[in-house]
Amino acid sequence: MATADRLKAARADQKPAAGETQSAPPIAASGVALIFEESSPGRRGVDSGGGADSAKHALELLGDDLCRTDIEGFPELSEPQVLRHFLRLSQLNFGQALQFYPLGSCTMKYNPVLNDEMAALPGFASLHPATPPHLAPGALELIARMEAALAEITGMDAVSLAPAAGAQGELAGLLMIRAWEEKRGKVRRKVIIPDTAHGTNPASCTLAGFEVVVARSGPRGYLEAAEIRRLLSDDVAALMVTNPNTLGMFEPEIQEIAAALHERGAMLYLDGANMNALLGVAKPGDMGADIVHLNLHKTFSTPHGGGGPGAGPVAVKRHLEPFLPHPRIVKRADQWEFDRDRPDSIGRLRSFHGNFGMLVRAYTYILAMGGDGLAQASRHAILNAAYVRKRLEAHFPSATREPTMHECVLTHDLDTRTGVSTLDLAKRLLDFGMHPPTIYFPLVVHGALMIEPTETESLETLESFIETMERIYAEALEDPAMVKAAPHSLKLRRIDEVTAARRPVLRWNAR
Amino acid sequence: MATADRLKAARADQKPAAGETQSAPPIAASGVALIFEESSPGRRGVDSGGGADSAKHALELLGDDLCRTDIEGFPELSEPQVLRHFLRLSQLNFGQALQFYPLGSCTMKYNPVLNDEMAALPGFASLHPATPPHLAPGALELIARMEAALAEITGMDAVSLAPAAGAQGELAGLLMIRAWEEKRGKVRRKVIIPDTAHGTNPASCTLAGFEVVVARSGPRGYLEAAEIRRLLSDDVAALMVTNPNTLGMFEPEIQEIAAALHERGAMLYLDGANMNALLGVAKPGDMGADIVHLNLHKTFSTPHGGGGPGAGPVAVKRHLEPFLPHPRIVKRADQWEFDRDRPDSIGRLRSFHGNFGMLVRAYTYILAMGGDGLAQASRHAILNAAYVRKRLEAHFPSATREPTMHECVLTHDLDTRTGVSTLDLAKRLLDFGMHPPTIYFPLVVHGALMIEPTETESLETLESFIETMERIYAEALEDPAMVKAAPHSLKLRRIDEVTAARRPVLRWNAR
Amino acid sequence: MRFIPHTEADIEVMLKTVGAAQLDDLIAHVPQNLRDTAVINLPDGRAEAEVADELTQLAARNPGATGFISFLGGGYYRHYVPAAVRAITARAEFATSYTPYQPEVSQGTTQAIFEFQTLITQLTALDVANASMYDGASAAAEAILMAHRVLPKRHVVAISRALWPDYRATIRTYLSALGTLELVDLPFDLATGEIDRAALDGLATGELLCTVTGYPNAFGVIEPLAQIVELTHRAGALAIAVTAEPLALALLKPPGALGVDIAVGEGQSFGMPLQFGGPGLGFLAGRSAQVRQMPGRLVGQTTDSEGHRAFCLTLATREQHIRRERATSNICTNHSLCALAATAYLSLMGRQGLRELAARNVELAHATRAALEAAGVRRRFTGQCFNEFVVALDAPEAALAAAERQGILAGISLANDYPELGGNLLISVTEMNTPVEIERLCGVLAGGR
Amino acid sequence: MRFIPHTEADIEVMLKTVGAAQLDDLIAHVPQNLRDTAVINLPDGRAEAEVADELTQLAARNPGATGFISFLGGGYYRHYVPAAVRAITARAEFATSYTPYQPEVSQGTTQAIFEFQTLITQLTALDVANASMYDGASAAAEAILMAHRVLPKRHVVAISRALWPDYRATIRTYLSALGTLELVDLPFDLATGEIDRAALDGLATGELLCTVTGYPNAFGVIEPLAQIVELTHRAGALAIAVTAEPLALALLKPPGALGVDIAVGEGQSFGMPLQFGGPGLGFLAGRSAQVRQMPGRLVGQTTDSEGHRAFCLTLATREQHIRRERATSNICTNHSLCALAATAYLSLMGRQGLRELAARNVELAHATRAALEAAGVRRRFTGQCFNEFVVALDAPEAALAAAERQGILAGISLANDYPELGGNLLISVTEMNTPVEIERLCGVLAGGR
Ligand SMILES: Cc1ncc(COP(=O)(O)O)c(C=O)c1O
Ligand SMILES: Cc1ncc(COP(=O)(O)O)c(C=O)c1O
Repeated sequence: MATADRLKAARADQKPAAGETQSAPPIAASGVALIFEESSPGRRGVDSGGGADSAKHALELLGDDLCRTDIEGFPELSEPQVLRHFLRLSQLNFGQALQFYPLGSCTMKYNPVLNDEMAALPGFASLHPATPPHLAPGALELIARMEAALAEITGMDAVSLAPAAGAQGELAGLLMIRAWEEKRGKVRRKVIIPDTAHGTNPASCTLAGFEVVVARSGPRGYLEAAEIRRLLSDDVAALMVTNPNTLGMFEPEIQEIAAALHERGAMLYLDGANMNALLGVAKPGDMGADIVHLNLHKTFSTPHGGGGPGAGPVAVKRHLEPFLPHPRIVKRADQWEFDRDRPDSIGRLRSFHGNFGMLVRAYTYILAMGGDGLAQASRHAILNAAYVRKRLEAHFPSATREPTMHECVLTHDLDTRTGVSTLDLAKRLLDFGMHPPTIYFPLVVHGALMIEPTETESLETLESFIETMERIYAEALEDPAMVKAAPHSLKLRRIDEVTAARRPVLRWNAR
Repeated sequence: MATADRLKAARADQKPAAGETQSAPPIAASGVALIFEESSPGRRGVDSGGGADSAKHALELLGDDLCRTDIEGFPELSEPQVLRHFLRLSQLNFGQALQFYPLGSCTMKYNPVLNDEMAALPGFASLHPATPPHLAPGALELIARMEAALAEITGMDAVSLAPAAGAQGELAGLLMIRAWEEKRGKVRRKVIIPDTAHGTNPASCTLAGFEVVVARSGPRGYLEAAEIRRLLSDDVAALMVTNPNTLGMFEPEIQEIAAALHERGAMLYLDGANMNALLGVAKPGDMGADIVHLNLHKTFSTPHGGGGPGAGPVAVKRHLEPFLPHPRIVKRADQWEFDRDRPDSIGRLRSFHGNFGMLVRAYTYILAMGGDGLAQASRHAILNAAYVRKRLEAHFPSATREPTMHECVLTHDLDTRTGVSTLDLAKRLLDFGMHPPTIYFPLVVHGALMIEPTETESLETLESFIETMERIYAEALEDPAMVKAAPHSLKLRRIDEVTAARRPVLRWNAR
Repeated sequence: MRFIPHTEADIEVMLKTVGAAQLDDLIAHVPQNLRDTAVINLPDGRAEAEVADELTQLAARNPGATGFISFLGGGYYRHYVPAAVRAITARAEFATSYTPYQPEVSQGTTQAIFEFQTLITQLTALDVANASMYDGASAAAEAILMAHRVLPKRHVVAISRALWPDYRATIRTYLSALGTLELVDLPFDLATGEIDRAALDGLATGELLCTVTGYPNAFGVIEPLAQIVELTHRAGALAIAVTAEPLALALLKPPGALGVDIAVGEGQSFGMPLQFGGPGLGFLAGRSAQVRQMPGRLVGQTTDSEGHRAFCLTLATREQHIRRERATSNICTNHSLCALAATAYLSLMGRQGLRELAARNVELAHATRAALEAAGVRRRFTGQCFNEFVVALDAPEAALAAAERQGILAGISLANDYPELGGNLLISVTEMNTPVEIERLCGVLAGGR
Repeated sequence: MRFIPHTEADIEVMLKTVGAAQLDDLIAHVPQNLRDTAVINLPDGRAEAEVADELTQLAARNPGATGFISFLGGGYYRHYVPAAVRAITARAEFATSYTPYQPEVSQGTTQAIFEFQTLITQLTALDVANASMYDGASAAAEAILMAHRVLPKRHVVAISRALWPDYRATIRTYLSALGTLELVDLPFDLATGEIDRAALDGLATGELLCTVTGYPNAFGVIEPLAQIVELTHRAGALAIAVTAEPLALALLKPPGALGVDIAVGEGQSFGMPLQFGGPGLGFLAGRSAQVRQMPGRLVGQTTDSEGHRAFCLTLATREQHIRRERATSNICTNHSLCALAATAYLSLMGRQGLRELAARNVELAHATRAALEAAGVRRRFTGQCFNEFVVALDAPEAALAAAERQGILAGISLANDYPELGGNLLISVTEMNTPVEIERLCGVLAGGR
């Protein structure tokens, strides 16, 4: 691009933001151009040792046939430009460290800074996965301690830290059920899943080759043992259930359900995404769970990172231990090693040893909290959710009258009264510097607002959220159009997601 | 404070920011309460080992007489609150990494990320200053290499890295002049300083016990040898001059001036704050300087930190070496040591060995740039300033018609034409996401705008600045009231600095 | 409790509001027997300094991390990570945000992903890339599932044996439960280290769903991808290329340009530390026509209500939130922050820098291979290599042990995974290896050959 | 040139605009002879990885940093720095901003400084604190100059000999040039380690400008500050207290409450790493009535034009920008980012935590002193101590060497600076020292006494 064009492109995306008063003219851009648009031929962000000579030599070594001559459209920027680009991009995000982020089912708790520093220690960060175990005893020891800690926390017998996220933990669990059954000679084809379940549960079932049978929640918002008994058959391999469920309710009949399942030779898979309610309160193992997965990026304070990386350890009862995925470590002659001799294992879910960097963070957190601290965490998480539920009940009643735990699902009548939807409420919250709750989930609640404040948020923050919700309710009655047009205070107005899907533009193209 | 009061206090500072349209009601706060206002009795940001028992025991050990019983008003917050508080505060700042920041005389160049990582290496960061030198040879080696590099860059013979900032370097230099003269038996009382000088120059003279004689810049903006000759007497100890001067001009007669000074037994102190123009272009040593100080936080890319810490090494010619401040290192038997036997030294300027952490950063930068890179840096800095000066000349003419170097000082006629002042222009620039130039300095230029773009800013950025300046010029003609009321787009409007000084409130007080 | 802000007074106020006398009243509805056994038997919480100390000690007990000269590769590669990458991913706004479900306050994440998608399409010369997968191995498995959605009637999956063992194992796991797909191993040519094209020819029938080829492969060999694609396409099947060392794509002909339908791989080389193998970054790219069969998230460009450009998650109908059991994948949380690291890394390296770095890897690896040959250490395969190659040793275990005693991790023995390559060692050479290190490697392997 | 963005094309466009043919035309006005000799003879620039490697090697050559059990203090103290402090000071918005001359885009910095000023007033029990000084030593010197502005007719400055040697040296340097002030050493009592009050009494005349007392002093002894202040005030002079270990102020009676007029000190203990001695943080606090005589920057509270609270630099008339040669100090760039670190640190420690940490230091130091005495190592002074104390050894150099051989930095010998304390060792014990370390110290010193 010629300089002038480049300059134009770089500014193309700049948007005049309004001044505070009507009389003030639009002011300059806050939008950040795409990295490709900030690029200029010949600009360098690194000084590489070899340089152009090296490149020529390599082409000779490999031969023209194998080689491309350019990476068309690839960015060309200086280091300061790259840094500025991404720092400015970062300023367009909300994050838990900066904003209240009560996203239900996501456990946006504080991520201690120390976690990241520990993961960055050269002894962990620079450790190649193929390092012989006797040269990495610290890493294997950490894995062993982490497995033991999660077993203790969940009341299960064995833990695999391999899965990269909750959904992969689900897959691992379901494949173990299948492998166990195959080992016994026959495979049941069905898995029961409640209608309130998170979408990954049915998706994982399909991936694992199971057919989903939907269980209806009872009128009081929980799963009744009767419903499970109704659905049980010799073709049902398991029930997959989140506890507390996605309404935030502890499943009161979970033990009865477990018994019913076991009686019919089926297993109980517990989705542990809501484990932040259960630390030191009730152990999945004690409920009768055969399998539970955890999301370290929820309960154990590893960062969400705008969508990962996370880690989704899976914990099982003794009978499933042989089926756990690779890798497994064993202690031999006082030394941890990888166990290659596991004929019943479901195999690998991914390369190497799991998201080790996330394990370091979560282990750091567990040491910091301790057994006592974890138990306190759940109790305070429950207190926060109960408080929000209670204080908001006038205009945002709970979807259930039963006690709830670390989150609450609220509903409202604004859509029928004023045409203001849950989405509008959510967008208006952004104007007040708060991230909205999870909305329209679980599917069974009309216009659901699923609020999970977490234990690391202060009473003052909750109060300010409550006050804001009340205020928006009042605004919706007074000036519904304004609320429907929210957000008003951000660099961008409401974003058109429909067009994005209708005419997908999924990459930048050089003009 | 009771909970309710606390909550109120926490929100007291929240300010409804306007929506984009007139009809949108004010939205919630972006202001951040004071840390004291976010505090709540009994809240903890650390888990301390000892706890309350430890505290009681210590009081017993020391006795009531020696001890206070509380730190009244001290903050009480959880770790997540503290982090959020300061991260949110950070969002209220502009910074070079994020914004164009052409602050003249300050050299707001890119601060490479690697610098900070190197300073944080445990081998540097955890090194106690009283460590025996034979257990810190790496640190002493770095000091030695840094001294050598700065000597080479400035063309001087010896360097002290002790001064904490430029102003302390000035003090060191002036004290060395005094010590040198005392050694020769008589002390001259005067130092000549040009009218364009930075305020620290005269202030340092006073601190060093000298009387300031002001030299007038010539009609073309530089210091004429004739003026110096006119002011020279046997009571003049030195001339203290910034080169390039604060108009951005290389002092063309500097060599003649140096000769004149030396002839009369006076010295040339060169303020090296503008060294970013001279790297590989002209060495102070070759100009005849006897002393030069550098600001590592300007020329050598260490962070400005919102006002320090910096480092202000001082470099001298051979005859002044014996007078350099403590500490000095010497190599004895192949090992670096601190030299305690320096009878002529002016003594200490501070404790320990200088701002070592800043030296690590600057040395990292020097290695990255190399001799060739530093020379390129100055040339590109000069190019950038020349380009801005040229492109803006229609409405913002340069204060001088002479060639300028790494910065340019511009003026304008808006105040007389429309009543829009330089300050108003500066505030309006903020609306466009740019930090203003240094304004009203040097004092000799009417309504000065002192622009130093630095070499790390791209042509695109300069273009966007130029365009914005032109736009503001047009706005000032069209709608001066709007410009005078700027900024319009920030969380705060223009800040009342007059009241701050008239009724000083310099600390928070518990109500 | 430094992470929990509640004071005694706060708790009192809150309990009163919710009508409880004490915290445990709030969990009274949880069955008593469960509560009775719920105590977590772990040591009490500790001060930050103590925790830091404990972890620092554990980290120090990994001499393999920093105390050795290393030639380990095999799917994870030692590359320099510029400090700016860390500064960017450390930003709390990036690290502590959730999946960008509210695009108005997630433009940082969504734009960065859009840039990531573009970079991957540029590197692979394909039309569309997704927002990331867990890693290269699971991305390879998902690519096969995607191929199956495109060609649902076919069922033979031909997988190169010269694909990394972990990748093949992962694919087996992912496909095991479906029961509908038949995995067939494609043997490699023992001389060249490339896929045995005759064997592939034999599989090229109407049942063939896809071929899965390493590019470069697990032996570091650059497969003749164009020919493999041709054979695959001749059978009407889809060609999947899998790259574990994506730096190679800066220099090699891109998969898309050679006709590959789906390119996947591991992005760890692009700005992620080794971290004992994770988190890394899976990437997956394909053709526009098949975008609705793609797994994983996608960010698309759109506008806000005033017409300004904006970015948001899109085509979510493929995902479990919408289609639940009919989703294209179960992946939800992916590796977004790693994709950000890669985006920052690639932006810093740039169009020239990345190619030069790739070239430097080639130079060093080829020089090492030549030096080893000169020292009498036989190269195992004739196929061309990027930054990794296999040598044949008489006593590889002894050689590895000897090297270790000299502070060198000389490579990865292939004996475990490839019995027929018992004496063979996979050696990876990157820009992190100095000429002196290479010399020392040659010395020890020539001695122990 | 990874830091310089100009491409060849950019340079061409720009040169054309400014009417130059090549870059060096822009410096043609610089005298030829200067340009001829201006080449910088340093090695060429290097890639980031190489630079990182070089610095990492230098850092590794400081075994004293991490390889030893340490009891070094003497003005810089080993304390744990919480990770959150680093995360805060690393924010580019804080680190890469200039002095907050434009308050509208500097509220982060100005509010943090306002908070810092408040914290320092709370710790010292004084009215006003400035935005920071370079370090404790230069702050002490500036405090004397401030006192001189308050009482311009007096000229005797009585400085405790039990003030850290570096501080006394710095004061001498700062005051040397003025020629108007007379420095008098206040001797210390060889038994207690406290200021010799009789000597002070002798100096308490109408010529006395101020007294300067360490609190605790260079021997770790907690001076009877109230009595010193009384003697000082009786002479109509100002009392200056100097604290190098500010953690002590969490537990000890604050200087302001004891009548001190100006309290200064070193803030390194509050969240700054040791860094071989810098940067640390000077602080300076005084009485409201004398605020216009204070050196350094001040941030004040004000409002914006709509009445919302805001903060800005204020009372700048004291500074060189305005008063040039009549400024209260020449300090310009101060230690703002260090003040931010201290603000973050103190906020984390909090009202209870800081006191508990201070108490822990007292406990450990007293326990160490007692254990040493039990092992036969005499304590040198009877005066009470905070976290540092002096012991008398027969052969201190031999003891230090023996300790070093056992991996212990046992303390700082006072022989260089105090000939009369030739056999004496200053031992600092903080929360970073474990009971095991203390035991080992006792073992080695008891052996080498
Ligand atoms: C209830 C539930 N189950 C499963 C998952 C999937 O976990 P992940 O996103 O870690 O794959 C989630 C995550 O949102 C969830 O909330
Ligand atoms: C010309 C000049 N001299 C001296 C100084 C003082 O340097 P410092 O702020 O590092 O003390 C400055 C800083 O702004 C300056 O611009």
